[in-house]
Amino acid sequence: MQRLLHNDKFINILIPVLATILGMIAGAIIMLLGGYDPVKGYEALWNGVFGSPRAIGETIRAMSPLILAGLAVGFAFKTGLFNIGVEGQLLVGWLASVWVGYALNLPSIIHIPLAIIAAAIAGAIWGLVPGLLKAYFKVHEVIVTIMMNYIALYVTADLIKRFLYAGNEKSFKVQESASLASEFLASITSNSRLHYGIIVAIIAAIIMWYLLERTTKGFELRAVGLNQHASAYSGMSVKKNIILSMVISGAFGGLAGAMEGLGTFQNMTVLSSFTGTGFDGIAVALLGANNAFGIIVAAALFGGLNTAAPQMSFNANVPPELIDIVIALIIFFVASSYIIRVLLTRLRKEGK
Amino acid sequence: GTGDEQENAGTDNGGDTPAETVDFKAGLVTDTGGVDDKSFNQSAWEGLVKFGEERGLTEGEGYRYLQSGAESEYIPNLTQFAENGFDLTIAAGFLLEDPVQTTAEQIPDAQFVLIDSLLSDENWNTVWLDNVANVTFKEHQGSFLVGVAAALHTKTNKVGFVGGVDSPLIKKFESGFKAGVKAVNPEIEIVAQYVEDFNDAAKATTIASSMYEQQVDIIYHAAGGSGNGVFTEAKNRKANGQDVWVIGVDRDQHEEGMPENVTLTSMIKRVDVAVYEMAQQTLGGDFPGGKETVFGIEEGAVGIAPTTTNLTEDTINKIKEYEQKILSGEIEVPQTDEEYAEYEGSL
Amino acid sequence: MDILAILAIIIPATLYTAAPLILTALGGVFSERSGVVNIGLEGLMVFGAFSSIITTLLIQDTVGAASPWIGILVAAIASGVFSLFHAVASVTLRADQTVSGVAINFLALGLAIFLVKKIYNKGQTDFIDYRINKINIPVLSDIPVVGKLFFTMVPVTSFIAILIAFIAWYIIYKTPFGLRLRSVGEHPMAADTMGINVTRMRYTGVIISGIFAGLGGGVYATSIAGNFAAGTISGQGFLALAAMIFGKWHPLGALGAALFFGLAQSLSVIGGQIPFLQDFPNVILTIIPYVLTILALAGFVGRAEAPKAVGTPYIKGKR
Amino acid sequence: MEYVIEMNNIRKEFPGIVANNNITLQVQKGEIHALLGENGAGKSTLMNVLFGLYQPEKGEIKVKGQPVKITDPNVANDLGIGMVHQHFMLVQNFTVTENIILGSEPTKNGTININKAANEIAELSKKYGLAVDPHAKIEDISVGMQQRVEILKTLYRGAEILIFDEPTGALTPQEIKELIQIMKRLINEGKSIILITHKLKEIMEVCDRCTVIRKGEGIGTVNVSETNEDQLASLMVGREVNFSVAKVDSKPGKDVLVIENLIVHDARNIPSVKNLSLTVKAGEILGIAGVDGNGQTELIEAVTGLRKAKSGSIKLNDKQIMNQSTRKITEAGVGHIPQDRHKHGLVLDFTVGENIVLQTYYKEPFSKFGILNFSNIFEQAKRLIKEFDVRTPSEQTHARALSGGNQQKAIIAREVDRSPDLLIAAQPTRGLDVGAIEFIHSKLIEERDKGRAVLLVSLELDEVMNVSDRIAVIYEGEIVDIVDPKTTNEQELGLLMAGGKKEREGVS
Ligand SMILES: Nc1ncnc2c1ncn2[C@@H]1O[C@H](COP(=O)(O)OP(=O)(O)OP(=O)(O)O)[C@@H](O)[C@H]1O
Ligand SMILES: Nc1ncnc2c1ncn2[C@@H]1O[C@H](COP(=O)(O)OP(=O)(O)OP(=O)(O)O)[C@@H](O)[C@H]1O
Ligand SMILES: [Mg+2]
Ligand SMILES: [Mg+2]
Repeated sequence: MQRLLHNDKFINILIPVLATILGMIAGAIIMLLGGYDPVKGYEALWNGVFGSPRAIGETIRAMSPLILAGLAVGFAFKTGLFNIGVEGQLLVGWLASVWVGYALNLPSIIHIPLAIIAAAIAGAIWGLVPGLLKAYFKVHEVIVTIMMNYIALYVTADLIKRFLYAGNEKSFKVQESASLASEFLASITSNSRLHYGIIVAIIAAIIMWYLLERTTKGFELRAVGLNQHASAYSGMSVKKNIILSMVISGAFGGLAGAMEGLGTFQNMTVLSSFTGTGFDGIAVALLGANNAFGIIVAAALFGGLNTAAPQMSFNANVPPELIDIVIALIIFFVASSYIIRVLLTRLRKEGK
Repeated sequence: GTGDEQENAGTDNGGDTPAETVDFKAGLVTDTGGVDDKSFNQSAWEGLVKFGEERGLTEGEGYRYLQSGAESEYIPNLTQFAENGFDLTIAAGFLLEDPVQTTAEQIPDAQFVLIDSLLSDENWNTVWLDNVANVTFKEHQGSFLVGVAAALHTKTNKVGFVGGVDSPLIKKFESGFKAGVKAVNPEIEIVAQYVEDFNDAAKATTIASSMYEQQVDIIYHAAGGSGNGVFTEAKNRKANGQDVWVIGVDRDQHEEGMPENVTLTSMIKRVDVAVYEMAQQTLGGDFPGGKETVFGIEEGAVGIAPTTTNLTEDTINKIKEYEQKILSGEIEVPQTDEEYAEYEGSL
Repeated sequence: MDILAILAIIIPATLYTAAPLILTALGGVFSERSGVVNIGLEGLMVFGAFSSIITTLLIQDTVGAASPWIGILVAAIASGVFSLFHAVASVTLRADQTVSGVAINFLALGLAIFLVKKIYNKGQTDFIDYRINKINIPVLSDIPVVGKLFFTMVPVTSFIAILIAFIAWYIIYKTPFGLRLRSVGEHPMAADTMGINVTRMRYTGVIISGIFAGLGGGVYATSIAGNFAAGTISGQGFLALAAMIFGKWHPLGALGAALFFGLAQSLSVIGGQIPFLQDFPNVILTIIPYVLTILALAGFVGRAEAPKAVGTPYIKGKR
Repeated sequence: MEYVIEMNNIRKEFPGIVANNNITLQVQKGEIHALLGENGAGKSTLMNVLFGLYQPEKGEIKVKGQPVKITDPNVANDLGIGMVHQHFMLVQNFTVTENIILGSEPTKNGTININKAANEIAELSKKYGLAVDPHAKIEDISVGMQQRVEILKTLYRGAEILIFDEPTGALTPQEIKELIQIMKRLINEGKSIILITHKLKEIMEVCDRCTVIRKGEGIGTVNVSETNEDQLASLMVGREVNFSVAKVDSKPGKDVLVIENLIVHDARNIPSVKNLSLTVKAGEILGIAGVDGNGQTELIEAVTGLRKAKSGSIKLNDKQIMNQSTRKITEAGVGHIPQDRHKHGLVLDFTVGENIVLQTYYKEPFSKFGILNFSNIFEQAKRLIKEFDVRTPSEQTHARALSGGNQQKAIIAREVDRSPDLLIAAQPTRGLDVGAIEFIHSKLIEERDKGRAVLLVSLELDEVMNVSDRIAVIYEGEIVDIVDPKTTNEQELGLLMAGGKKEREGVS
């Protein structure tokens, strides 16, 4: 029995690994078909991820918003909701962090947490709307979150122009005291944009895991996610839990925005289209099996691939979109893991 | 050139005969528009190609571009060039202001050209970095001239302006254009609207449609890729017998108006000239870092497009007249809403 | 400006923007009615836009003005084939359908731009020479008032899309195929016991959604965008998905919702030029379609019931 | 002897399980043939093989003497085999007609000719006495009518051999009687029937022969006229079974649950509990008998806080609990074995352990300061699993993996262990085999004997009569009468449940 359990966990890990390998192989085949040199391509990719201290720094930098976006999606998934609105939550979180980071003058020890919390709250509010509508009006959260994305896009742009405009389509920069950027981290990674946000992201992942798996609230959230009727029957408030779930998920999304606002960019631009990070979060959550630690690993993979894609294009002339294709295929393979699972389970049964 | 067949057509506006080969590398980082946006980025790339071909450089080695897929790629792209031994990295557009500043500070021995913008600090004070050359244009001057053309050609006495995003840069286009129109005939009504995006042709189409529907017969666009939507709408209308026109921007957009022939004229902004000039100077050891190089009518870098088939002789002469007035300083073309308001009051 | 003049601006603009949404949302109806969630509509539209532009560019010199039309047809076929990815993953391999849809979105965009770069060696295609133009519809545009409002400066594709919506309604609600399609989306096991091949029906539903989304993307590209780039389709597929849900998974509902979105979008664009809307901050006009949709869902059309079995793979014999 | 159906030596495996092993079933023309076996014995599987939903690994099937390969339900249809499934195969938001014609729709110019189909169905239903409204939506009609639709589906396709898989499970006594009439009529029309049921009484009443299977193995076929219920039961289980519920008389104590003038509306906001008053005392089992849909569900939901009542009063131990939250009511001492164990009773993807603490997870010792204590949770689960004989590989197994009977045992363990003053049991034995039923009934009585008040709601008259100390009959949201199970009989109850006035004057 112990062995069986062990096997199950093993399979859960094996599948994304297999999927990643298959995705990379498919990527190589596509490069070959496209007349590019896969060896050169992957070499450049490797260098783009690990080739220099800066590459490593940039990979880790790219990870933090991805982890948080992945947590936002994964948390909602675990509680039976599909939060396709991380993109919007990220944008409002980004704006809120920049606003607090710019407008206040405080010592770092207060300023940074405050700006981060502001981002979380903004994201939470953005998650609250679909949560409320789902709980009280049974409105499909997917459609509301899609709409909220657009509202976030236009409202943040407008707010920057009205209140934070520093010219050239961007907001003022955050104060030094609110910045997550670090001379030290930049110097050890030869001037990458690596910042302390990664710590925030990892803490958030631990919080998600602990909250869901170890607390009574998490028990309720999971129960409501899996079976609303039984949850109501057992005395849980389905409505409150749906709302809470969207709020927490949105807060993670908002935090992802703080990574950009206080870390990578230190300001916010007037965006006319989405950043894509929120949607990448869906992929990250899926590959990470909605598990907090899986999400960190998946974010490392996608963050690395994304930051290295330009390098691949620069050195091996392979269009960086190849990486998008590889990512898509990895998701496909993970999603279609049923077949792999069946085969493995059968093997296991026969071996017993 | 090296005879790379798959290369961009229409870039051989320079001499075909490579002169002496030099050891020089120049890179261009575009915004998300890409080097064939029929507009700003393309123009910059054409300038670099001309330079590269004249100097016998190989594309991809001696000169190349990186298109940014997203905002977060500006810095990696700039860094890519700066760290890979490129002598000059050109940043196309004011959106790259911050990234250029960051990268230039981090890599002091790399040289950058920032087009359309200066660097500034928190308090709006201009910052000069020795390894950044700032290039700006007097777009308002050129816009004034096409405004004159519009005023002389409108039959409905109503013209329109479609801007990319509401920003100080595009305001220069708008203010100059309106000033030019009013200079000819203060009675002409001008409607202006911004797409709030340089790459949303669909939205621009709708805006243009509503303008044309309200009797506007000439629209001047300063909207980058979105401007294609204005052309689409004008061509549709012309095909249906409506007498409408577009004034192009940045490049000679006569081709974009064909076959319906809707391009009245274009306000050209010779980004290619500027890029070429900057590369030449840098190559000559004369990198104009730490200052602003301004290109205006005087430098032949802004003005009316060479294709003038849709303008009457009279119009062309009138434009020349105004050109002189601007050159002589008789007319001070407004660049901002405030300056325009003042200008309008003085009429 | 009088009200007629305003309507004469708004209505054609609505029809113009709504056409791709209508077609794509109809695709969504077919897929989800068969029990397969399709948030890959966005990607299928991307692939359609890409295919139509490539085709048009390829043949325009020989075929001329008919080339965008051929482009659209090729787009329909191409996206139909492309949707097989989704069908195989979500029907045969029992993948999570949402996940598979997300993958479709990534894949379509990545593949399309990859190919554009491969073929043209640059980030976007050239503009096509022949577009599907807005025209004054002969005869109809001469009708007083109505002609001016509905049939002047509109693309024919809008009317084709509306017509197709009615055809889709007929197919889904009046034919044996439609009954079977719906039964598979509601209760696949019941359908199975009635001798209906659930797998085949679901494949059909998904492929039709691919065809329609391809049409939608093709129409967008050849009538509105004029070329193909990474940002050509940015969110229209998601809006179409929203229109389908808003329209309660019903073809005519989806039609109405898509028209509503088109109206709201064109209002937000044109609002700045309409007297009584001018004083509104632009951002309010811009977000109005989205806010209205949310309000409408909460207030009037709440409780949109999805097909019961949508999202669950059918496994024979599972209880 | 000519058989219409012959299934010889059928073997069907599922991963890890042999569901049918070497089973033989021979059905004569014009007979009602019973198929009997415990839960999970393999009855449904065998019938699904016959209907073409599953392919057997071994064995042959003959229809009217001809060997056939039934590769899918279409083939079965063509061979004249129709099946009424254990769980209805009806599309809820389709009309009766749409459900019946699905897959073989009459058309005119490519359009479904719905009127023609509806007329045909009306005619068919008249011929077999199956009253249905062809234009009604399934979700709006009663379970009994839904079943008639299922039967019509097979007849519409010209079925000669009908398979009924547990058709009486969800029916009221009246509906069961009607169904038996219908089956007899079908036989008279020359059809043959295979009937799966756990109810031995029904087999004795209508069947000609009975094939028994046990744990996937064929045990044999007996003539019903030559056997009796006890023999059938022991054939099925493999041991002697004791049917009569052993219980001493109740010793009712104080009033635990007092309901007065309760009015509750249903989902469509129509009153379905009307001015209902009811009292359940400590130490008694009050059975509620009634035809499905007479307000039982809404009554239970109102008492347990799952639905808001419009007016009235619900008191538990003299404390008002009406319209309080489910959590408060649970804490006040109400246990609830829900009607639908999958929908309400369990989170199927939680472990058995997590399900065991579904209402108590937030309390010590399972949780402290908002943090769960899993070792205590699993400890508790282990104890209950042992005490209630829940057959599961471990307390960390997902509830989904348990069979229905064991899922139900887990729920009962959870509810009983909380020692609620009031235990509500809604259809606690639905779909379970005799062994499991025996266990559950004895548990309910045990609770009563510990002084708890038990409210039993069941559609099975036998159950209500065997287990209850008093029986309240509910009709259209009102308690029409309360009777003593020792002195009443099925006829009287049946009449009351149908709204008939009591005619007990003659009876002592
Ligand atoms: N699709 C399936 N996959 C795996 N195992 C199955 C499947 N269907 C049935 N089984 C197994 O086959 C055995 C027989 O199941 P079946 O449903 O035929 O029992 P049954 O006699 O109809 O029981 P009941 O009286 O509860 O309806 C059971 O042990 C069950 O676990
Ligand atoms: N489709 C299936 N796949 C795998 N295992 C199954 C399947 N169906 C049933 N089982 C397993 O077979 C066993 C018996 O199940 P079965 O459904 O026959 O029990 P049951 O008592 O008849 O339940 P119910 O009362 O819900 O019909 C259980 O262990 C169950 O997990
Ligand atoms: Mg069963
Ligand atoms: Mg069964």
